[in-house]
Amino acid sequence: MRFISKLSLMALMLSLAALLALPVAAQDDEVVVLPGDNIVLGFAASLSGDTAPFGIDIQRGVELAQEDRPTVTVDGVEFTVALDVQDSMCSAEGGQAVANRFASDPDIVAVIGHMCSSACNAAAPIYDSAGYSMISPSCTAPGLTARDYTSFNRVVPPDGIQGVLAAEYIFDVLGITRIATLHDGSDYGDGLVAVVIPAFEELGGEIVASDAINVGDTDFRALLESFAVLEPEMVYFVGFPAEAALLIQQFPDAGLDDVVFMGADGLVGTEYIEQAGSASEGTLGSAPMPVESDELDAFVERYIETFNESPPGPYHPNGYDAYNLYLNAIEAVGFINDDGDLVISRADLSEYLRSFTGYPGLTGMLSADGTGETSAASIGFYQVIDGRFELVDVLSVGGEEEDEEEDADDADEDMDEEDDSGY
Amino acid sequence: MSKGSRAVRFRGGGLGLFIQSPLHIVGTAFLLFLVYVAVSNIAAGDYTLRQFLQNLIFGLAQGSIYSLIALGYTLVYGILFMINFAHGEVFTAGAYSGFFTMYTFAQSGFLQENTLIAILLTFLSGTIASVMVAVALERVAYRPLRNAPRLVPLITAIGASITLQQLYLRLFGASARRFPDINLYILPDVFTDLECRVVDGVEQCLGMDIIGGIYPVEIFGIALRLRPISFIVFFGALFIMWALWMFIQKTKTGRAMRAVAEDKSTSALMGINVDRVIVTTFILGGALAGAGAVLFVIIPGNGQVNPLMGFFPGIKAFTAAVIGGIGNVPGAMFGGLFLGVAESVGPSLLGISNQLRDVISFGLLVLVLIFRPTGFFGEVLSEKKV
Amino acid sequence: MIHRTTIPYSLYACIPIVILTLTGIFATFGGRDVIRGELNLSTLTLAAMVGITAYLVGVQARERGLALTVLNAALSGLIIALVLSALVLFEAQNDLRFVFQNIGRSAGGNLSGSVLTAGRPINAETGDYRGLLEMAAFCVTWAGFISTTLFLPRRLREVIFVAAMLTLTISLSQGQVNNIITLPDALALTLVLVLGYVAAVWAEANTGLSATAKAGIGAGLGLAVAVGIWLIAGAGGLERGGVLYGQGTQPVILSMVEDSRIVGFFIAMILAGALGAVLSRSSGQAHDAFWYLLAGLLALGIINSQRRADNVWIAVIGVFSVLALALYFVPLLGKRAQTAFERTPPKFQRNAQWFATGTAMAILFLAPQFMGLYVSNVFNQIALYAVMGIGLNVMIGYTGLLDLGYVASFAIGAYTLGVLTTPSLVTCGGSLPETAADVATQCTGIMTFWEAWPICVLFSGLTGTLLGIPVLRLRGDYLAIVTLGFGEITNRVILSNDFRDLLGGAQGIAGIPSPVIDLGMFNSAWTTTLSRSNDMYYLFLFSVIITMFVVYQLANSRTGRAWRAIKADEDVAQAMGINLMNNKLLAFGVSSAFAGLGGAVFGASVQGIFPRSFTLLVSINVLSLIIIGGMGSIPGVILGAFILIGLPELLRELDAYRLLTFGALLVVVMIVKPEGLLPPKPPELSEAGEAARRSSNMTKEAA
Amino acid sequence: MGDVLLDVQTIVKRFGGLTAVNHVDLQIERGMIASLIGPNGAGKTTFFNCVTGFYKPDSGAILFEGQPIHGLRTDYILRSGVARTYQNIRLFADMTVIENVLVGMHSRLRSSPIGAIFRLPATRREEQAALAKAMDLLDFVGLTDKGDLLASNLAYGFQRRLEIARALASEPRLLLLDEPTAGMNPNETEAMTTFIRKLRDELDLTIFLIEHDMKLVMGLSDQVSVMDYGVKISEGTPSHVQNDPKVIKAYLGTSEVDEESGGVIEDAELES
Repeated sequence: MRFISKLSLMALMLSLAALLALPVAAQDDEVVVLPGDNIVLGFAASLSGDTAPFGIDIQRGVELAQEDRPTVTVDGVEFTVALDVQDSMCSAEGGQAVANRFASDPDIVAVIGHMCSSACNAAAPIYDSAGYSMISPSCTAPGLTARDYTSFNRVVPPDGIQGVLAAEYIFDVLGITRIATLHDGSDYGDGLVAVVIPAFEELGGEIVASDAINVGDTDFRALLESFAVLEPEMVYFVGFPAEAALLIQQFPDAGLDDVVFMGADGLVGTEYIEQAGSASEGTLGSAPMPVESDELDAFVERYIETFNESPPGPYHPNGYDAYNLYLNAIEAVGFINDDGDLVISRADLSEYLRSFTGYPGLTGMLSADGTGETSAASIGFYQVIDGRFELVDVLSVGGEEEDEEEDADDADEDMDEEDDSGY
Repeated sequence: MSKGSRAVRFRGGGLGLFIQSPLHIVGTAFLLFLVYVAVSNIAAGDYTLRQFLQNLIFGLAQGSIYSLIALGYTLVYGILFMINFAHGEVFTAGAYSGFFTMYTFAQSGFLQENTLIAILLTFLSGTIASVMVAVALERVAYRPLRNAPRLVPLITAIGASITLQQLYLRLFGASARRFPDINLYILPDVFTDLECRVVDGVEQCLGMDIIGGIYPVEIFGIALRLRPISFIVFFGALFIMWALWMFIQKTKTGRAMRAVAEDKSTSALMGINVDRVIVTTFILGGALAGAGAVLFVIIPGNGQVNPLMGFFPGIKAFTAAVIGGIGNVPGAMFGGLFLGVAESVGPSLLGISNQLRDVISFGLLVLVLIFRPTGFFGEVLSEKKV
Repeated sequence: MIHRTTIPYSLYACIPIVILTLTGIFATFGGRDVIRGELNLSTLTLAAMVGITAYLVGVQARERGLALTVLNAALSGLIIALVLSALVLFEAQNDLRFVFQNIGRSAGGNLSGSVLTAGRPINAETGDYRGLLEMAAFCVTWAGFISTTLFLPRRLREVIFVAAMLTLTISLSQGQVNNIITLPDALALTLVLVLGYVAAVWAEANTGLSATAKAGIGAGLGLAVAVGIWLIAGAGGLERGGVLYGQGTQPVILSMVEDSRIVGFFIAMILAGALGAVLSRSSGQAHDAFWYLLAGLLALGIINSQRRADNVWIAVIGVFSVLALALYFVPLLGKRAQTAFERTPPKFQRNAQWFATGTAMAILFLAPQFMGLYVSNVFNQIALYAVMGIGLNVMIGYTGLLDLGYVASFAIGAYTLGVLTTPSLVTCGGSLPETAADVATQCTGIMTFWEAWPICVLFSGLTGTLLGIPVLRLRGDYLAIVTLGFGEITNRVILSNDFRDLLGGAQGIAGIPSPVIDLGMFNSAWTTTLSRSNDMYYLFLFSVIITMFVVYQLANSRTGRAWRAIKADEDVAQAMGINLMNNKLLAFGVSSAFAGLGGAVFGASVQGIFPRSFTLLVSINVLSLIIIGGMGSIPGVILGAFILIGLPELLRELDAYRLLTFGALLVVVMIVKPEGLLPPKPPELSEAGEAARRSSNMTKEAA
Repeated sequence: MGDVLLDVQTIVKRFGGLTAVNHVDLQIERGMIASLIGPNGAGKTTFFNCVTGFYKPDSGAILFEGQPIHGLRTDYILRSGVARTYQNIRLFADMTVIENVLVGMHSRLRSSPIGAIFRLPATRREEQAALAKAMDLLDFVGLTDKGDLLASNLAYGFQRRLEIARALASEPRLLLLDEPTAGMNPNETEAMTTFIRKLRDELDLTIFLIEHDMKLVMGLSDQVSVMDYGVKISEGTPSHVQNDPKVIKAYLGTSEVDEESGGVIEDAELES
């Protein structure tokens, strides 16, 4: 009997709790910035652990952008932009933690990041339900824009375009028919190679071997040796400079001296050349256009001057672009209300990011396509000549009909398929 | 009595060693399966002797580095019975110090003029840095816990490992640094067909480049590509290990170390300064790791120094030490070489992807421990400690 | 004059200080405000370094009196200042940035311009070194000042120190905590509770009222306050700028008077008043916990109210005062309440305990509504690690089997969930749906979360047991390295291309559906998708409770005794009739099953499973939290989870130095408390045994 | 009497080149107090270890109640009714006194983990009964109020008693005591002697003990066996053994020296 009365007491407490727990007031869908306060942008990337170099690299890109453009002026009132920098690591749980953090802070206008596709994957639904926007400088997994997130945008091309054009370039332009593919076990590397392999086979090429390494490995000689037996004409590697540099330097050990080495956008940059030294001569790479421009050169120069090292990762210009894109968006959609406060509607901001056109960023001419993709569709191909990457060719989607009729048709078909599955 | 009663040991050899329990039968079956896969791979012609020899040489060079690191683990374990999880970071310290030294030499031109001296000085600086970190570790993180429960120093070691990694990251930057290329030519009179160039109309031969060079060699009709440095690293490591062995066996300090490993309190009663012996152990372990680090980055194609470079080799080396029988010096040497070769030869021999390379290392570890629960050479110590 | 330890201690202290300076800590922290516009993290760091040194030096010299202590401490500050000045000057002449990349960047030496030169760049040409002098002056005064605190009474010193630390922590993590509660909410709660408490104490002293009547007085006061608030709210007090609005965001609790939840509000206030009365006579722990909780909420409220105000010092002093008062008085009050409690009749004691349990459960249940997404998420993480920690404790804490590859079971649980609940190439017959919309129409996962969850648990447990078989005979560190190997093998397998079709390879498994609580059969509105972290909270809470329950029951049973006997002495345990294999495998299995349980909830909460989540670091974290909390103790593990998982989140404000601080703290905590913070208490069975014996004797006699 | 409980038939145990137990035969009848004596290093403890399953004898047979138990694992041997104590006390130090006794009861309890999780009625009853019995045992050995102390916090003499209580908890029919009075003063030894006799008389046990204290052995034992260098050199009633010239020689010939270094020899021998 007494037990039952105790239970009913606890039930009373709990039902009271339930009563109090009825949905609390809905999320703010507007950011109000009082005069003199900062506009706060969230920044999320991996700043610790083994992926920290890439995160730090992006952060520096954003910081330089902030140096260039520290304020936003709306209706004649100037507001300073501040960054809330958070380490979301390169993991889903890190992405989740930081996304929840930003999404529960009404002062955060929008988010630059996250860095890795796993973090983006985890973060996007959270921003979605909170009405926030994110611009990722480096999440390239094709699936991200296929999941109908309203929050997710990126200023980096998805793997689909680059992979198909790279296959085309290798087969049609270079005339290479036997390649070995290799990636670094990251979602980026794996995703891009997964696009290249079918595209290359479709063109009639042969994938003689396909394997992967683990980030942090340093001895690839046995792997290269097993490639050498199969006599590929090219080793196509998707990964980052540290591993790529070790790979190319270990080519002679396996007798692969005459085999072409090709990488993707993760590779194209001074970091790789610096790491690999003279061994990097002749290495090919692909990257979204225009990677080499005067602005970019100046930017990288300033970067090195400021931070006293060459960029440890490839995505600093993407970070720069993401920052500027937000500032443009805020200038476009923000307004000053009667109290003199700056009001930014999250929905308008999101709308803007899905519809803007013709923004000349460091990574190229950016335009939104309505799904969250913004980046330029041309891919440049580069080769290391005399210690720097020189542009040797440019391919773009559907831009080849005139040159090679037959192949182009094939390629077009590929592209259509890819369009469906990719993004 | 308590000690003796624990002994569960293998007697005899041959098949008796294998067929002891159902587990051994499973292990044996798995081993046979591996052999079958390897043999069928070879029979199918997917695998050539040339590949094997080439990988063997890669593996020995890599393995000798593992051995050097593993010795550090084994020495510390032998005396303190703790896993010095931060040993990988001691290795990193050596690599950074070596890098800065060598980089300075390369910039100033000293490297090009006095290559050998530059290399020796690099070794010295790498070793000193590693020793300093190792000794600091002992002093700060381990000594206060001499009498704590066994798992506690393991946690401080993990903490120290994280701290050091992050410290390197903040001090030296996140990106990898490239170790300068080194060329050291020897015997221009002998190797007149190698590395010759015409200067002012006169042909000058530099001889064999024993550090940066790679040369095709034909042995018994098998064309191999060999780097002299691989052999230098291998024999250099062997020499260092031999020196360590002699140190432990022959010197007074070495005897004190063995005594402390046997029984700390008795040794203290016998007038041995236990703290000093433990510090000596850390010094030795650090020196080996430092030397290993410089040997490692000096190999062309390995020359990358980054803040996290020590962690995984550290784990591998620890695995190697266990395979060999932790606490046992020859065991660590053997385990390192064994692991290096297995990693290098394994994937292509078994026809599995390179990504699963670490599965081979750890799978081997399990197999070895199924048959020999205290590692290959681990009998004597295991009975006492475990 | 100068104590012999002063100079060596100061020089030792310079080593870490110089190293940290070289990492650029002062440049990085210079931009981070602790107290907006007044105090940045950089200054605080320098102050902490100097302060700790001065304190240590002061302790040594303490017996020689105040003046000499201050002198010695000031000397230590001077030494540090001199070393740092030398470093700054040296750096100004020689650019060290090739080696020390993060050292800083500013004109006239990369270290100059930071707190080391008092924010005033030095200028060698004009001979302007005033910055260095200011820094030195600061170090010396601060060091001297710190050493004077040594002469305060011990308890006062502790209270001041802890309150200051808490204030700084709260100020530092303002961004994370300022949405938890508003000042008016906190004030209202405090007011009601204090009124109830004081009234009950007064009644105790002056009247002969029964405990129930006292609770009634408290309830009445609660009602009165509620009515007052209701009136003020009606008069526009909740409008922006109104009395109850404050300067932060709109209050949550108070605003309930304006909508349909007004009844809930009144009941809550009445209960709070009654609670205050009950607390005046309650067992010490419940009493203290409540008041600390309240003080914390009040502090958060104050900080929150000052977000946009000009004078932040008011907030800081307010927070400090609230915390210091709580730290000083609550223990005293707690002792008083405890004695009062012990005098009450047992019936009241039992009732009070049930009331406290009910309130605590209500708070746990309500918490995510106030904590918001981020704090809920932190709690979820803590809960996840608590589940895994309690699970792993079965192996390490009870059975003494050192497992460094716990992540394997975690991954197996998560991936089982992924495979079962999402479409994969294997389960969808070779083709995947391409967009989110297609998933519903073409191919869904095999089962829902609720169906898959038990399977994940069982499967993890089973594989854990199987993995245990080959390593049963291994002892100690051999077992550690083999299990570490298992963890790495699992990591490589889930990452590898060879199993891509099923496990997604490097891409992982995205789009894991959130658990749906479908009570549609009762009421069509009762269907909730647990997608946001403050909804998932309940699932995590449930997991923790289940885990605690099962492990607690097992640990205090025949099986648990067998485990602990195995840990103490394997051979004797076996000789006492314990089947080592069965019991060890059971430990492996139970332990892995809970990792699986955690893995599945983790997968569902992240809505995706990616190989990078399953690294050695997970195993290390779980192991560390067990050791820090205290091996073999469930409360210890939970505390460990709070420290190890919660602390890094709090340390987020330290930015790039987060992990560094974490690692260093790990070392320090272990050196200070090697047995863990909450070591297990042995169960007290004698009384139960006596009772059992009496009853069995009675039955014997009766028979 | 006349009912042979333990029948050891010519067992041999070798460690490397050293034969620690060399073709030893030994019979113990039900209800006896039997002792095994011999100089340090004679192989007594090794013999015990063979009987209780810590070592597997290299040859020979051990029958307990007619069933062979040699080569079985220690837990099976305990279940069949042979319990022991240790020369250097081996308690579960971090567990309480009563828990130590409950662990001793492990093999006599049936409750499963499932039962433990849900506290099924059967499990609860069994736990209650076990606790009650444990308290009785503690009373019996004189540890009445010490149930909740940690075993490691007990005084030395109490630890010995607890070890015996733990062994008794397994309801043995044969109890092997390895030097139960080692390290005790004469008073304590006297008490222990009485206690051992009480064990036999009240609990209907057969007791087999190793002991150095001749007074105790001779006063207590029904049968005394003497080992030296791994060989049984004599056996019989105390008076018979006391007068056996081989025994006298073994003790006098080696005693003084070996008392000093004996322990070391024995350890070394076992480890080698």
